[in-house]
Amino acid sequence: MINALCVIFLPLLFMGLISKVKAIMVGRKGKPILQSSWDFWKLLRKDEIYSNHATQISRFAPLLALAVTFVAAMFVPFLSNNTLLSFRGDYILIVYLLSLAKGIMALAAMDSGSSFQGMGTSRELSFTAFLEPAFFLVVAALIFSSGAGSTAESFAQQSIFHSSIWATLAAASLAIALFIMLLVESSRVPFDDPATHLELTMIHEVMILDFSGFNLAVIHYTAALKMFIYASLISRLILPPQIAVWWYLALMLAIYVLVGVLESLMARFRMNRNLELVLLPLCIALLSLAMRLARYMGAW
Amino acid sequence: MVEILVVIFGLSLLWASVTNMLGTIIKILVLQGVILFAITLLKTTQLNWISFSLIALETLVFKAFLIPWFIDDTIKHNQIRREVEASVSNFFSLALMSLIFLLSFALSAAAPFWSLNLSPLEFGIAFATILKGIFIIIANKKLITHLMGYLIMENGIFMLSLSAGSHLPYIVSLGVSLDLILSVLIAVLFIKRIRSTFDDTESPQSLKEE
Amino acid sequence: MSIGFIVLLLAFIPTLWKRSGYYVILWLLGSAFLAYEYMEVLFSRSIVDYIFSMPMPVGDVGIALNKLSAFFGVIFSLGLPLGMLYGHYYLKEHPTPALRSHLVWLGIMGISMHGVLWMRHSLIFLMVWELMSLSSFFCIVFSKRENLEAGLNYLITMQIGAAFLLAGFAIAYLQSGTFDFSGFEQMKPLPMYLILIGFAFKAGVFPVASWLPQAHPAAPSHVSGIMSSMLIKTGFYGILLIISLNRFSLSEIAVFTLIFSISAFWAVSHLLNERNLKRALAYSSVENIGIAGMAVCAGLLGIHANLPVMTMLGFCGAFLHIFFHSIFKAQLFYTSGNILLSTGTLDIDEMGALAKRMPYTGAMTLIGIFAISALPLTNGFFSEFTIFRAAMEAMQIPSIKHLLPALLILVALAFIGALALIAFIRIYAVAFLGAPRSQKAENAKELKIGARLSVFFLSVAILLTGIVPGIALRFIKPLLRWFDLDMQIYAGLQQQATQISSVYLIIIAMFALFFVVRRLCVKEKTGTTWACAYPKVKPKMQSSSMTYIQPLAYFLKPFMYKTTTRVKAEHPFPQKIEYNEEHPDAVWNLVVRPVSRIISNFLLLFAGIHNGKTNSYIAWALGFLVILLVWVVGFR
Amino acid sequence: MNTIILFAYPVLAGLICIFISSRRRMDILILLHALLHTGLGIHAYVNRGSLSGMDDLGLFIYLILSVLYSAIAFYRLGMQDSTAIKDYRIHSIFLMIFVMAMDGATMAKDLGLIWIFVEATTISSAMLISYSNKKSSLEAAWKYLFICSVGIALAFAGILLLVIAQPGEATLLISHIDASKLSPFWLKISFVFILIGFGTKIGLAPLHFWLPDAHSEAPAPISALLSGALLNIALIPILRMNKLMQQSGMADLAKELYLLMGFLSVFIAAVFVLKTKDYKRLLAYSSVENMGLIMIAFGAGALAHYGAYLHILGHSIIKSAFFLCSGNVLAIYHDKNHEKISGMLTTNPISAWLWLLCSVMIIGLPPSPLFISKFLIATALLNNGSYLLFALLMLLLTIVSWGIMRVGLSMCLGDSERKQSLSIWMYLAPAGLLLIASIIGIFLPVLD
Repeated sequence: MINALCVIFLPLLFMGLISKVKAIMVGRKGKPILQSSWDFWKLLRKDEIYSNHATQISRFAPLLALAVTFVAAMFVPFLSNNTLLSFRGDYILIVYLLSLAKGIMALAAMDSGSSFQGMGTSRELSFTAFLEPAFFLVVAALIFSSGAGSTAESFAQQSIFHSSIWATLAAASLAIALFIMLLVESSRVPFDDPATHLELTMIHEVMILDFSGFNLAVIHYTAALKMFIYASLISRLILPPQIAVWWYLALMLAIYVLVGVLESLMARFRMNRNLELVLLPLCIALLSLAMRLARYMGAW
Repeated sequence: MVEILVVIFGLSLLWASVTNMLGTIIKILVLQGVILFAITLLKTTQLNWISFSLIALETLVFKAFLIPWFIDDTIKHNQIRREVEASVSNFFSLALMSLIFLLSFALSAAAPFWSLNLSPLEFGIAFATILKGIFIIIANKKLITHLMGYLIMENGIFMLSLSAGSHLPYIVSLGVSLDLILSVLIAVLFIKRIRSTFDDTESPQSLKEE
Repeated sequence: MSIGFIVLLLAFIPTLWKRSGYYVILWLLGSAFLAYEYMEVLFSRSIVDYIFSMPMPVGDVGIALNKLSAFFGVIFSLGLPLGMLYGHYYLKEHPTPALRSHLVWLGIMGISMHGVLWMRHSLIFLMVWELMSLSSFFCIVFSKRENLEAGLNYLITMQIGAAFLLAGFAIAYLQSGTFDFSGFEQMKPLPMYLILIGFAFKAGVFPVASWLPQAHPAAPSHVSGIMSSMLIKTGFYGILLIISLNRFSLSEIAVFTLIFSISAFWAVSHLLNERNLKRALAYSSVENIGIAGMAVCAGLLGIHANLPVMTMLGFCGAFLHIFFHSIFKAQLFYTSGNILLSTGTLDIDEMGALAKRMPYTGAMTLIGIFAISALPLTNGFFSEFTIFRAAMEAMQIPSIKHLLPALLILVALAFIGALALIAFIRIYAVAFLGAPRSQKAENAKELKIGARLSVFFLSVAILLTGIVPGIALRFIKPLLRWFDLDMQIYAGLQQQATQISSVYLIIIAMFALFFVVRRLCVKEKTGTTWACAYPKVKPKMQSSSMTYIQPLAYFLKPFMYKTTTRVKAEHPFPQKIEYNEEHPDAVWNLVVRPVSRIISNFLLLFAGIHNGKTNSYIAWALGFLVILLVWVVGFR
Repeated sequence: MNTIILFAYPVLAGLICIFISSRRRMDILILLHALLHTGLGIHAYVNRGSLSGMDDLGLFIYLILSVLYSAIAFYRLGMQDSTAIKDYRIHSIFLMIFVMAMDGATMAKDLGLIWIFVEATTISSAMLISYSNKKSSLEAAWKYLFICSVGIALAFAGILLLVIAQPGEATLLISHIDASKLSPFWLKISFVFILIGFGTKIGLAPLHFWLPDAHSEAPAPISALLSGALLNIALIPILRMNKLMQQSGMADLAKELYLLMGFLSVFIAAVFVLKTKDYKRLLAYSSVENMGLIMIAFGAGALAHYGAYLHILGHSIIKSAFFLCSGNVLAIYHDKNHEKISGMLTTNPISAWLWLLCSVMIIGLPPSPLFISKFLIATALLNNGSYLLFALLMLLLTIVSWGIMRVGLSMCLGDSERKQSLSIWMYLAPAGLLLIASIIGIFLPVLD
């Protein structure tokens, strides 16, 4: 229950946090943290305008995406480890629910027959091609010889605080992999720059060019939610199982701040090199799996 | 006596390979027919009139008279030029002929001979005749020469059959010679028709895979 | 059995008067009988087994069903009538002079497909098998000249496959002394591999799958639907048959895994930049067969590592995927047939905005697309879910030699799944959304209800088995018991299916809620496409099917074979600049074509011997005579 | 008694033919001959030996001949013929003589007699081939006559050598020859001669050159008879010699020779199936291929013997049906170049489908008996452990079937506007043959 509450309220808050951090980094005062939530409310009350090519898809796609992401969030441990839903192998469901959201949004983007969306969707989708295997490998590395079945178990039972340095390293590398995936998935610098003024260079933003009002709000919220899911997976991976809530909150805070800092320090990579970088988490996950395997075989 | 005849028969092959005239080959055919008749007579032990008439029919009538006459007639009536026009020179064919003799005698030397009425010499000559006949066919383009080659080959086979003559039932040998004469007749018929339709005495070669 | 087949034979009578309607009705009837028979075998203990005695070389011919063939039989007896039904309307919209013969061949094809399942005698099996290839060949050619090449290639490929089967069966017969399939238990490797290769030809596995992308676009849509969704399954049936009778070493399993994953990847890499709708579907059949094969490999791996859970999940995933694929692939082919009828083209770059012109077909295709790219809420997802779980189970065991194939399956499945998702999103987006890209698409119209009927049934089936996968699980339960797998695990999976469907219910409920809310508080307006306020957006500006995969193409270049023709601009005012890019089948263009050309050139070297010269002919005879004499006398 | 009838009828009929001058009547006479032929054959099958001492092999070939002959007799009823009545009369008479000669060959036990009859078939069929007085047919007939005569002469030399091979009192009745006493040397040589001699007549490579010419130039029924019956007739002496070789323990040598010639023939067929433009030549080459297959079957060993006989049966029936179809096509288009023909499915659908079915069955797809026989041959090859030969054979067969199917399809498919129908007999005869073939292919007969 508490999970559900925090799923509903926290994501937008943290998004606001990021922009705040960026503002501070460049020395501005910046808009208040709740700004993004207010934008959300404002958009909800606005009307929508659609291209006359648009079919029903772009009407209901964002809603479906939101619903799906929401349900995916129900499998993820947030504040508390016992999630609403959980069964053996539910991470597969999560991945596919997220890709369903992505797919339907891609269709919705192409719906308007504009000349820009094609680029955005194709880039976004080609990232998925490498992120899905990466995620599965991460999970594989997590549940390797640990009998864990569901997402909640496999992520919550882990922590990087191990006796042996190697085990810590393995877990930490997984966390890094997940963090890169977070950057990609929630279309952040260095993979995508939501704040640029040139649509040609954007990914997520250019996909939603032709959306407005209610649906735009829903889309923003979905994106925030997705990022939140990843962030909380990372923190659950890092933290040991039984630990007080504020540790979790602190870590989440840290992650978002880190994202903000990165955005203000780094520049965006070249578009066509991105894809190769997206391979990074896959490799890292493989490495860590190898480490665990070696360890199990008794390498040390 | 038989050996001498056989040798003459063999010499006739050499003659055939040096001649340039169709007429000569016809003469050779006649000669061979006569020789075969003589050999058969000499080889047959008990001579009754059936066997005599049969032998006479096979050799004298068919081989020595009828068929040569056909061919001569064909040559006359179809304006076939009288040269052989072989695609290989006389010297070469002579050399090849001797090679053929070599081969066949080698074979007959390698062979075990049980049946008394066949000597290595006869077998060698017969075999050489068969090969020579085929060689004439290969070396020439004229239909008429093909036919002659075929006939020389037949003579060789007949010579071979002399060895088994006593074993072959009359009906078989008669049928064989009937077939022979028929096929020659038809062949002559075809030569005439081809001459008239193609207006050419060489074997036609329009049917091929191009 | 007899009744069903008799009715199917009766179905030939209406063809004499070209009454395809009665034909279809009879097919429905006969298939109903057959379906009853198969169900009987599948769900009850009843065994069907006949023995016919044939003369000397053939011996006793066993005609029987087991659970496996019954399972495929149910698929056929449900799928074929639907295909025929669709074909009835398709042929109505798309008339042909040779309707009668086409119906006859179609019938023979269907009957022989059933027959393949019944035969237990390898020689007779091969006979029916060849009959099936032959009839499907005539169905593909469809008495159209432009299909000649494709059909011929199909027939010859099938001949080669049959040659492999023949060799395998013959050797098996020589070794076991019986033609009956019982002789296939614990075979020696050579015949087994030969037979597996032979079946692979039909099933469409990588090196020998090149006939699919040629045959399927050529064939009329109902035929390509039937072939791709059912006929190639006979090949997979054969593979499963052999697998069920033999045990495999780990290295063999690893090799199979590699082959199947390469096959799937090859297919998907061609699928990604295919513009022809039906050819794309053909590639995706290869991909799906590869996935099912990987699932089987997971099952074998489980046996070898004695992980009953993995075994169970692997085989279960394989059967489910076969079953589901036969549903959604048929659906997609029939919809593509409808698109062909209404637009007259299969090139997706000439379509666009079809979802507005043909809303019904648009919606149905969306369902099909989701199913084929294994998205939740459709049936494709559950099978892949099972396979993923099977691969994940391998993580429980520490032995690296089992772990590596499982990892291969895992990664390949995820990667290929994602690529397939991209490919099909691309196809749908380009063909159905945006602005119409050509005049053909401009005046496309929705078809009459008849042509949409079987598509509708299949879509319902997709959603039903997608949202309530338990149904499908219950359907394959006896099969799993026949493979004697652990039934507790099955129960667990069953329970998981219910959990998943409850999750789906939550999603649907939530979606409905959002939808209502939006309805209440939103007013819509429509205007021109904004596109960053660019004044005149033209259809040409939309991203075409080629630009769509550009980022991926940049990355997957080594795996994407293409032939380009271009006219460069040489002088300052170029008259014309042209760049044309094609993505043909790599195996066909780089291997099959050159090899066959080499062979034919070699043979034609000998064509000269037939020069009409009599004396040269005689010379051949003489030469041969002399050679034989020398050989016989001298060397023997 | 029956034998006398069998041989007397053609003579009488021939005499009658000389005096009547109506095509239809001659056709009727020939039809009666065919029916009589078949009837006697069935009678002989029911109670053995009613035809003078015909053994199983002879009866087998004889029955095939009867079936083909009756089919052809019916087919001739439908044929449109424009040649002079004189030629037609000669044609009819020689047709009956031809069949008579073949009957003789099936009955004869004595190799010499067989030789005589085979030579007789050569002479009579040469007349039949040159029936239409076209240049090409004349040339074909000449080549056929000449090459076959030379070959047959060699065969006779072989027979004489067989006589020489026997010490003491010699005979040519295979059943009477005492294999143990034979001199292996002479036997080998005579076998080579006989194989090459009659092999020329069978049309085995590299002695096959007359075959495509003759088959393509003869009128359709004659080609059917040549390819379906005559080749089998020429097989008889070789099969009889084969027994002798086995008895005298030289079966292996024989098998090697069979395999050699068989593979050469299939190879040549593969080459020219790709090359040729004339669809009747195509069929001829496929005959070469099938004869080669039969040789391979005899060379492959005991496992394939049933297959070999089945193949003889199936090939004869299907191939003659095929040649009759080619007669239909020729009657429609008056052109033998298959590249000039297309759209037969619209021009004359029945012939087109017959053609397609024939091609399908000749390449050995079910329900053709050739399917089973090919399977058995392959099994025998594999049983000998000669996997490479098997692979080679499969490759060549695939090429041949590709060629045949490609030609068939390119002739049948395509669009054309003209329609043309033929007499019902020209459909019934090949269709009936195909029906018989498929029945044989499904309910395999018990042979020998």
